[in-house]
Amino acid sequence: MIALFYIAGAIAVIATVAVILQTNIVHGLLYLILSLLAVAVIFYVLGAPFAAVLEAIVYAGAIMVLFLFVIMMLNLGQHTRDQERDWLSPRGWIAPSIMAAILLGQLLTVLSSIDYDLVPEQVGVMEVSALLFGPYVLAVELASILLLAGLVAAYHLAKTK
Amino acid sequence: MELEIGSALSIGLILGVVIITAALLITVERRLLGFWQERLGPNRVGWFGSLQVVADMIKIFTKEDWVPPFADKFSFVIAPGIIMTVVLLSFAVIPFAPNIGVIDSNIGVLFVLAMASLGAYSVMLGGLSSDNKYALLGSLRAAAQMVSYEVFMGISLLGVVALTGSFNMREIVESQADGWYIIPQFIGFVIFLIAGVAESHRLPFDIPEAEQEICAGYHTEYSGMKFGMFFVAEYIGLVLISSLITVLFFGGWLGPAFLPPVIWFAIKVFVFIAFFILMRAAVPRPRYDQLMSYGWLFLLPLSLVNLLVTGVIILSTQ
Amino acid sequence: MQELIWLLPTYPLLGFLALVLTAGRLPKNVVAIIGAGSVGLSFLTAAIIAAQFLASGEEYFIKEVWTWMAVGGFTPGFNFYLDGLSLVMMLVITGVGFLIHLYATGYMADDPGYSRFFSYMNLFVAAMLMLVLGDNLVLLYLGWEGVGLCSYLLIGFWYTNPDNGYAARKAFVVTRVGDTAMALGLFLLFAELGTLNIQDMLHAAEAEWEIGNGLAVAAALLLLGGAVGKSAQLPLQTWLPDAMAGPTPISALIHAATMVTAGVYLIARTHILFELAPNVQELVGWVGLITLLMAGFIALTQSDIKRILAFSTMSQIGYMFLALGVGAWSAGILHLMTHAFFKALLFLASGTVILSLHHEQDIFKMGALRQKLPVSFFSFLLGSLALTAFPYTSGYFSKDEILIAAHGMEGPGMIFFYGGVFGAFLTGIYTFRLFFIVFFGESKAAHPPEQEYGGWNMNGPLILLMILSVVGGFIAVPLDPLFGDHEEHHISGLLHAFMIAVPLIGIAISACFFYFKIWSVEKLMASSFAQSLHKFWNSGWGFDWLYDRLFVLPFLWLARINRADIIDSFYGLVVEVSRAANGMIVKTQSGYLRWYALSIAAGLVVLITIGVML
Amino acid sequence: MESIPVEHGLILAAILFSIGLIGVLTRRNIVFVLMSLEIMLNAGGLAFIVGAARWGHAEGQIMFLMIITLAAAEVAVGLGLIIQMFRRYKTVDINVLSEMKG
Repeated sequence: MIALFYIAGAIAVIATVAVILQTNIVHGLLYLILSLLAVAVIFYVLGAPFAAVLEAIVYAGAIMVLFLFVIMMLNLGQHTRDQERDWLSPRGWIAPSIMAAILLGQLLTVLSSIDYDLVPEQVGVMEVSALLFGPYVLAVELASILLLAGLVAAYHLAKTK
Repeated sequence: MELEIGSALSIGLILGVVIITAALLITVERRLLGFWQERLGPNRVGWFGSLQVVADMIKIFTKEDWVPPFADKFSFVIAPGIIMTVVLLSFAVIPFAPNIGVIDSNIGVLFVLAMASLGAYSVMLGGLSSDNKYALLGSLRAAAQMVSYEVFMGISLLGVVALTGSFNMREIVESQADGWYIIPQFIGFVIFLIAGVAESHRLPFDIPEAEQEICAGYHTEYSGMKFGMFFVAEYIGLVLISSLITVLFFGGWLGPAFLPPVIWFAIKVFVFIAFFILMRAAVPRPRYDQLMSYGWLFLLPLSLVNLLVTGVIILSTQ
Repeated sequence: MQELIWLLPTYPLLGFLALVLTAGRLPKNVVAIIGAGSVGLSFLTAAIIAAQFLASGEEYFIKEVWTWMAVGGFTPGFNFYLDGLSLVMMLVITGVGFLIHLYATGYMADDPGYSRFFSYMNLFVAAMLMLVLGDNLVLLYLGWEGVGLCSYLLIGFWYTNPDNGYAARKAFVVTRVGDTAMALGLFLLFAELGTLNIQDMLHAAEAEWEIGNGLAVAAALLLLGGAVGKSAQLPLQTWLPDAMAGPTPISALIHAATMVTAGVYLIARTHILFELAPNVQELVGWVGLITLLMAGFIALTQSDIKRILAFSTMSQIGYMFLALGVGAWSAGILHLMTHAFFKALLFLASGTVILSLHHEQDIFKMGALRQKLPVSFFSFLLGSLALTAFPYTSGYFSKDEILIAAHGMEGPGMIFFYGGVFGAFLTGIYTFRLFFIVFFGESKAAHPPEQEYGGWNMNGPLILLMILSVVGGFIAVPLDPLFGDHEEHHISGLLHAFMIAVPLIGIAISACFFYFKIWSVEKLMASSFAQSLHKFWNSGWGFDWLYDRLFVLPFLWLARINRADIIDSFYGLVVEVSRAANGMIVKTQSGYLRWYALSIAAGLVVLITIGVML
Repeated sequence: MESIPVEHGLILAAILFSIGLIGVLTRRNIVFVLMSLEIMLNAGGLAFIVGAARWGHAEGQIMFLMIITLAAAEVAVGLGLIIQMFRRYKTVDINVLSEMKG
């Protein structure tokens, strides 16, 4: 299992890097899905099967489909590859990379001070649901309001006049 | 973590049986269609056309595996692979018999749903990468259809999950020893049936590939073995949906003891396969917007009400 | 009935509102009825109230109407205070005011701004009544500024001529100097005594301050500043002659009978404060004396009929100040009242003369009007006699009392006395110079009058005022309980005879010059010294020139060198700094989402750095 | 069962987050920007799951559910905006949306 964790982690990192380096938006999206699935595997390894499946169903299966749907509607894709290449000037990478590197360095510094080995144990759907509809029922309500707002906003924004 | 990984042998065996069944379905479907439509169907190759599938496979394997020059090669190539992978992966959690099955997972039902949702990519990528307007239209339709019906499919089987108290397919089957869920969850069953057909975009819901409207839809540009993968995957999906219905609503392998459990399972699955083929022969294709509004305006409320009533009954009988 | 004292200012105020809100759309006779009628109603009410008040024998009466505002312990109210002093003022304002309103209905008959004129007049009467009836200094100040506003509006009544606007501004600005001092005085009084209610304040001052206390001196000086501004006394006298730019009834009402005496009223009202500061009170006397002499000399040289009367007014208010300065409060107020009668009479009569001569104001272009304008002639005759304190006319009694009181005063009393007597001498000369030149001799008018201008509504007030000018001195002013200064002064009979004779000598000299023509002005003016003296006096002792050099030109110079606004440049610097900073910061608002995201990330990095460091 | 050092999970989350940050800062295509945002959100979710695993609780998963809900709503609105933007400007270049400059 521990090997699975590192393999999935490596796949996630590589795929994610590939996402931001891609010039073809569809390929980028595929890499992102791969990354999400790898993260789902990590969730599973860490003892959160419910989260893992949700990652696959909602994130990879629904949200990314929305992306793809929009890409199809706007007919982006390979035609925009040259344009994409123009937009990705090498100089544009410098400042963000430095910034991200500093941030990452800081995070690593902070995180490396933690020293705890966790033994993953399954926390199944039942436990999560019991909490979700017990103490955190308010969070569920908030989430549903948020989704409703998102629904209304998306409907309104994407509507053709 | 109850993860029973079966031996490589049993995995191979199950995969082989599934694929061969799917392949055989090509012939079976044509024969059955012919039977229902009062015509002969393929009857030349082999005994009553039983070797027709071999002939088809030889044809598909030997065709030129051609990628259109205007297509996005990467997406074009992996698209059929995705659908094959996800439908075959779904079988990993199906319990065929008390001791036959790949994984006995606590999240079996969710896993199937996850795979089904990933299956949408195959259709969408296939259409998008083909760079063809019919393909694009087909994949747009497929995307909307599959994402929509995934929702009702998930909600419709939550009634079963609630009655069992588990996402584990094996437990679901075992809890049907006293009675199949088709009785208490009839509405759920109907919705699941419809959503399942839509998910596998079989007729009458084959709108993404409606020949009369948009050529062959998302796989217009596909040929050779890539087309074969789409083609076979559709039949595997048919088997999958039939298996799921069997497991969730018809007691899986459960049956009178005069036959082994796996045979009971196979019989039930075949009945549903036949039913789907009969639907193909009998029901006309709805319009795309009808499909969508039917789903969102009728099936969604109905499935929610079903879930609600189920919950109320469970709580009141506790 | 005394309860209805609040009606006094209300009637004119309602009249004002009615006239202002109809904006000149009413027919003239309605305007006249509203304008003059409201003041007439006020006068009737005032008369009844006065009769009841005098009959009741009370010392004072307070009517609380409502609380104006309540800020902490400071609660000035619309409260009316009636005692002998305000009674006299009230009657003078409403009575003389009514007569002048009545006169004005005829005088202004051809003016397009008829309604506007009466609305201003009514507002003036309302404000003036507020001034004299208010029981606290805030209300008094409200009225004080209200009459200032009306004065400004009415001086500039014929606003199409820029000169009139200039004169109005001059009056406003000059009196503002005094008003500022007065406001400071009010602040000082409130800060020190904690109240602005006049009676409470005076009692508190009496209790807390001993005579000569520095604060009392300061407060009295500041109030005196306000008084000299309003009453056109030295050194703020320069606005009054120019104020004659307004219509003649205005000059009669505001710049002779009522508003300019507000300063006298103020000092008399707060006399306890001045008694606590004897030096300031003496200063009041000096101011009055110098002003009355100076104005007398100026009046000798003027040729404009209204300006002569204006300087005469200045001079007579000087007498009132002199009376206040020597502590003859009652005499001062009596002179205020009699002066209101005869000066209003003179101004109104001059108005008739001016209108009859088609707006001619230069006395050297008049002459021989005795037969043509009989009412004016008699008005001028009686008014002039009263003005020069001819025995047993009204002015005689009041001036007599003032001079006798001055004579009885310690210290500079003798100077005040002889100065006052000399002023009376000058008064005799300039008054009858005007009288003889206008009504005798040959006619030099460009347009000789066919007949006297005006009907009953103009002649009636003149006749009434004539009577009042003659017999006004016999009116017993009920001021003794208020001031308690009825200290009998006596002077020797010879001195008294001299005092009475001096104005008569002035009249005689004037007659020799202008009636009998025994002496000639031309001969007197032959020497260059006399000419320059004439010029000097004619220019009002050069005060306008002096103030021009002292204040106006330096101010203009400052304004010129400060055209770039030196003080504002500091604030401009603030603006510039903000703008520069904005220019720097605005670059951060590039509108590019990525830039903002980068900023957020940078901020996160900084925060984490801080967190790690700590 | 073997154990996983908890910091490794968090470091993975940090790495993914940084990569997403680079993506947000670098890309001009607004779809890519939105995708990079998803990466960052997902990294946050990963950190929560690691936390949940650390304490053996379900709360971390609930937070992940919240994040996923947020992501869904955000993407719905964001994609709606992208469609609107594409209609109006005929481009997905995020730099054209710089009219709000100071």
